[in-house]
Amino acid sequence: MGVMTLAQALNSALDVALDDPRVVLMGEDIGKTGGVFRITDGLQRKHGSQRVVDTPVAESGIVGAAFGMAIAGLRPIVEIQFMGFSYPAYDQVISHVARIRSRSRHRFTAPMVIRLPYGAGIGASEHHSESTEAIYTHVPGLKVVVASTPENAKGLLLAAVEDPDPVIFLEPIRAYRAARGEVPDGRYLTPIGAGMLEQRGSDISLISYGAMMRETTEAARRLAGEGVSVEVIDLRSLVPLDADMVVASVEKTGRAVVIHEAPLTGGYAAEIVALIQERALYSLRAPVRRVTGWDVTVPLRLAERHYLPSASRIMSAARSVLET
Amino acid sequence: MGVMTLAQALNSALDVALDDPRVVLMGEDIGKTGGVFRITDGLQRKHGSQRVVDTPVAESGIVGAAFGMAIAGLRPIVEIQFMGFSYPAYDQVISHVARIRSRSRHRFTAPMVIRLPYGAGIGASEHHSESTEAIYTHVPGLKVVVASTPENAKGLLLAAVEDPDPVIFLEPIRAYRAARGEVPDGRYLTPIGAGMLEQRGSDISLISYGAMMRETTEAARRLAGEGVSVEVIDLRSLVPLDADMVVASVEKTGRAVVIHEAPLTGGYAAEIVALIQERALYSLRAPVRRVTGWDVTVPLRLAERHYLPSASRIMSAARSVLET
Amino acid sequence: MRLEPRQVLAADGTVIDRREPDVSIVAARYAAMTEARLYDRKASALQRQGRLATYAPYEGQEASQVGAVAPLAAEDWLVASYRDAAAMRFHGYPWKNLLLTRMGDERGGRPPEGVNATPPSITVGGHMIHAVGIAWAEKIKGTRAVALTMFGDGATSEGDFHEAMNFAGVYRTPTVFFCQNNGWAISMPRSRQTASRTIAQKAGAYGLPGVLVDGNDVLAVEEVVAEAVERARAGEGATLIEALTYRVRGHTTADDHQRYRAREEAAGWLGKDPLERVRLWLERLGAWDEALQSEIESEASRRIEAAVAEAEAVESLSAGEIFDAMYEDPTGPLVAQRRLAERSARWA
Amino acid sequence: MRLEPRQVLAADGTVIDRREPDVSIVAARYAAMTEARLYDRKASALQRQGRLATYAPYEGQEASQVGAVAPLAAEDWLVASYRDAAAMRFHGYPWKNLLLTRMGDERGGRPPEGVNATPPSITVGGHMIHAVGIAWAEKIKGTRAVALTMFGDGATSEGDFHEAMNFAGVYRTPTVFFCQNNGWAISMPRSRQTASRTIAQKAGAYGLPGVLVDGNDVLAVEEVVAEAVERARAGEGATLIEALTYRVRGHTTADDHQRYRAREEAAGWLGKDPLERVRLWLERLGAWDEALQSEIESEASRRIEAAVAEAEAVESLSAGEIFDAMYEDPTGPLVAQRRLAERSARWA
Ligand SMILES: Cc1ncc(C[n+]2csc(CCOP(=O)(O)OP(=O)(O)O)c2C)c(N)n1
Ligand SMILES: Cc1ncc(C[n+]2csc(CCOP(=O)(O)OP(=O)(O)O)c2C)c(N)n1
Ligand SMILES: [Mg+2]
Ligand SMILES: [Mg+2]
Repeated sequence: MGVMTLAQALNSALDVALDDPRVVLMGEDIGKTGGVFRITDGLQRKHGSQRVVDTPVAESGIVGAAFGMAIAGLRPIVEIQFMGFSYPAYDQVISHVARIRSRSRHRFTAPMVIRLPYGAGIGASEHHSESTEAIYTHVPGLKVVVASTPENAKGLLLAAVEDPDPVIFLEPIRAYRAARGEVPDGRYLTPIGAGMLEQRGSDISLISYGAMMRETTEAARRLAGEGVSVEVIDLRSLVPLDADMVVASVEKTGRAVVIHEAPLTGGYAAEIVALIQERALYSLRAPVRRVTGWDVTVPLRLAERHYLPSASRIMSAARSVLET
Repeated sequence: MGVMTLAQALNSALDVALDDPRVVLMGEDIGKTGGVFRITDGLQRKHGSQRVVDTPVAESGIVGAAFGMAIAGLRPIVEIQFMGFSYPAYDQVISHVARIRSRSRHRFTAPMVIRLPYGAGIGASEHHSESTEAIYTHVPGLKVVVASTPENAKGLLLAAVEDPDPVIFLEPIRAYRAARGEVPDGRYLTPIGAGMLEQRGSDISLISYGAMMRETTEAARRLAGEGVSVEVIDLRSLVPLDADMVVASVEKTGRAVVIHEAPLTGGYAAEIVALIQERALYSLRAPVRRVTGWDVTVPLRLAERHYLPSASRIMSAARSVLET
Repeated sequence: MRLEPRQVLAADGTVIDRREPDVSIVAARYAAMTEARLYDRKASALQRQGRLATYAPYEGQEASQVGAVAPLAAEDWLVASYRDAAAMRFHGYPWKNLLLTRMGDERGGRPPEGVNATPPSITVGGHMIHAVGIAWAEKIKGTRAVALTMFGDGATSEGDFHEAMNFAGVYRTPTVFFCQNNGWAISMPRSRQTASRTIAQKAGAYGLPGVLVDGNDVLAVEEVVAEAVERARAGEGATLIEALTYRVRGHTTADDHQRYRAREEAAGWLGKDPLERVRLWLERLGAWDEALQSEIESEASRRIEAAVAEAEAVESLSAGEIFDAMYEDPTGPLVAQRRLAERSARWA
Repeated sequence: MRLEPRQVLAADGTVIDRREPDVSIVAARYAAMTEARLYDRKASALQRQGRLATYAPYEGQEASQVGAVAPLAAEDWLVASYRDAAAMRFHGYPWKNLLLTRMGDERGGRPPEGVNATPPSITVGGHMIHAVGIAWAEKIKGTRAVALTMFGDGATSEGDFHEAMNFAGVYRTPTVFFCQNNGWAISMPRSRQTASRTIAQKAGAYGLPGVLVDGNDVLAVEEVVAEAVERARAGEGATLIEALTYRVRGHTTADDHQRYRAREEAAGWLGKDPLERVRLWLERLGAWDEALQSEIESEASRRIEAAVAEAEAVESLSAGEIFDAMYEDPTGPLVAQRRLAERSARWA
């Protein structure tokens, strides 16, 4: 047990994962530099360059080769430097990684993890602030999880590595160093498919995941100051989704706001709203609101603050839901 | 005016579009063979191999080169043989085509059309039955339209070619020859962004697009036989969406079913449900139901019928909505 | 690079410039190619009868397919495409499975345990890098297995070909890249696919050797593949082989090749038939006669017919079963959807 | 292919094996390279002060960048990357715009009308095919314009490099592929990026000529690019140029290159400084002295400082303006979202 940043927790998870001789890490610059975000820091020195492999700049190649390794019995963990650079590999993911089990009726499988640092808020260049989880959550055969705290980052990553199916693993860039917390030593698993009830409340449900948990809990804190009893859910696993937790919460509160930083149209919040509407319509006392990024390319540094949902945008959505 | 299949209507649209010297057609096997579905039949002979260009097997290259042409003032129309082969070009679409206008603040634009034959139901091989519109509707900067009849196929395609922004143009494979109807001669535009109220009714709204319009109108017909007054909407344009038409319809009927053949989770129906819920919650007399493909890889020929939503699945969803 | 393709047997069945091959091996290859051809015809016929969905005939490419896999050991991997049924079959992937896939049953994609061959790739290009990853894994695991991947001339235009070749070069993976240049990618002639003179020379871009071979000469194909496999096993890395052959039929049973190519072109290639030259050689040695031919054919037909019967006896996937192979354990929504699907199926 | 890179000026400022260059041209290139270096230092300093977000320094690559665009006419296109600020500037893309982008303002991506240069590509690999499409369009339109694209050694590993080169070969588009092989792709040395001996030789895979040039020799770079541009204009198609140079600093201002490379390596390359050899040559001809140096530097600094001042005077995009450039006419949801965003901005 020790206090770590989210980045350190991931490093610790990878270190533990490498105890399994089937695990291989692959990615651009993950060796000597330890990756753009230093998540693999020191791992190549410790486990050797056959297990922690620096690759050419070729995302499709990285994912495709890792997929081949997985078929042949290894457990590759791929790092793509930023979610915005994962698109060249999209064909490999949707056409092969997600499908080899169904294509071969279980004879071949792709137990592999694709790590994608994601999200805006660090004033990065174009393509470095993407939050396109919706292009993965729609693909049958994939699991999609999103870390939000050091503790669940490590537990979810270790669970992803053990999972017999491919897992898209989203890491919130702006929480890498900002999020700090106690992290157990050694191996432990945070179950994939289980949401986390962060906070119990009875007036309204705030539902989010990943980097937006910070603004969400901040909004919850401030709303509590106004006397509102807020329930907060960190989904953690988008596919499979802990639908029962979401539905139970809204059945209790009758009001909800769903928050993510991806653009509104076709974002994952739409799925959550559709679910609530299907299973808890009669409990709803007001329309569920979505607080999301806008339907624009994420702005560069100087206008980025206009894009990301803020605690106050969440609060004002919550207030309007509470008032109806 | 003449009766045409949907495939012929598209051929006619492309022929008309080629009157504009800026228009260039590109794709695999679109020349002498006229494409896998013969949509470009005869066009290379008529307009020459500089304007109707057969390409190597390289989807990213096709879209990327077309994008360069668009920047330099041409109006390329790309054919990808099947939607399932568009993924290698996804990076070009999301990272460049959709963004050059925002990246350059209008200095450079990508007025181009990417034609994607889509959908199941013809017993094709793996990857040939995809309906992954959701990975395009979520991308800011793109427009996404779906043809459903010979008439709107031609009108929408000509509107897409004239559009100053990039348009993803979905063509329902199983309607190519099955759908027949009157098609005006020459040039006419079906507006992008406007839905089509196929049928007025007051008890329930059935909302769909593309190939599923057939099952949807069939279900409507049969429900009418049971005395139900059904309103039917063909969205035609997914982005931008005719939200007002959808909302007005549900405000009137209070009940709705949204239908598409793409998998459920994160499909475009979720966006429609979220929209209805946001703007017409208090009109809803029952939960909106989604009738969609399942969250599985589209099965091959022998089990395909278990996948595609049928008129009777739509009817039973409608009945359950009507009964609540 | 040599621009003359490697040959052992000329089209007229004479041996070129080397010691005579081993009769029993040649006879075995002849039998395999004969079975391959019969399967190809059978499958095409089944398709015409509506018993298969579409089919991609490989007539004319039997030597490439049989020769490519002949040097492989059982533990070696084959990562092939939609047109490589014969290669797959002779690496142990049953005709029955190949038929099932073509009928439209996903269980075709599940070869028996121990057969190291992935289901045929339907997308063009994406599978070559899998053979790099598989070979790399075998290297990491310390086995001696190699991976051979088969693809067409058109596939070399995809970006994934490039990334696969480059990775193979950088990591010296034990991979054999086997390109069947059959002159066409659907309607696109090889000359318009790329401006490089040969496909083989593309190997130079990755520091790998490229080899040109007469793809209608089963002995030559077998020889160059055996060399590449040996190189790979010895830890010397990958090889790109370009087998020059010809797609005698349409791209698939749905394709009308007369729209884009002249009849005469095919005629020229028919004279280079991969079976005929072997037959001639065997005959000259007294190792072939009509009786033997009938025997080979009836043996092969028996196997093929048995496979057809077996495949057609399989009951197609039920509504519920389409949910069964998405994850090791079906997720909650899949369980619920399965129930719905089963209910609709009962009503339908 | 020649394996010796083309050179005009050796590192010691002596002319290799040919007639002496034109002094006025050399002096102009020297001035441009000096301005380039000053900008690079200024931008790095601004970044340290937090006035730019990140910055990708090109120190050591000035000759490649200045030489690459020198032969281009105004109507020719430049399709370059994040590290090519100097090349872009000398093709007419203002320092101000380059600074704005680095400050994090999308208006940097809008060069003045008439400047045929696309905004710097941030993704690695995807932009090369754009230069193929642009050049192709110019060919279709019947202009004489060509497109030059700049990219790094790492970018050649992406599948899009392959597809771009292949299309250029097949359609003979007037494209110049200019690779700055600066030895590194972030922490990956060139030797691990690909097993091919040179990048230039990759051209052979596409039936295109590949040229190796001393990328620190501005005159040699200019010469090979001029030849490639002429070839392209004459309808003879594309060329791949590999300019051998060196990234003296870290990958970006956020990168600590001492984690992965030895100091000594850089030291060797510093002796091949692209500016110094030109200065030596000019000095020997009496065309350089300290006074001239000061004059060049103060002129350049004046322009750079003016650009910084102008860029910093731009007010950043308002909440409403981020909705303004998604489509020619904003869609309904964007209009509604814009209203919400403006309201939140007022509250914040
Ligand atoms: C990614 C992708 N793009 C396009 C197709 C459609 N397609 C199927 S086969 C083929 C031609 C392939 O030609 P080649 O590689 O020469 O193989 P051959 O069919 O001649 O054996 C094309 C374009 C596909 N299956 N996958
Ligand atoms: C598609 C993509 N993958 C990864 C990155 C991250 N990245 C930025 S620059 C770079 C290295 C590129 O090296 P090289 O092409 O040699 O250019 P250089 O930086 O040396 O100028 C990488 C991996 C990216 N920007 N885009
Ligand atoms: Mg071929
Ligand atoms: Mg470099």
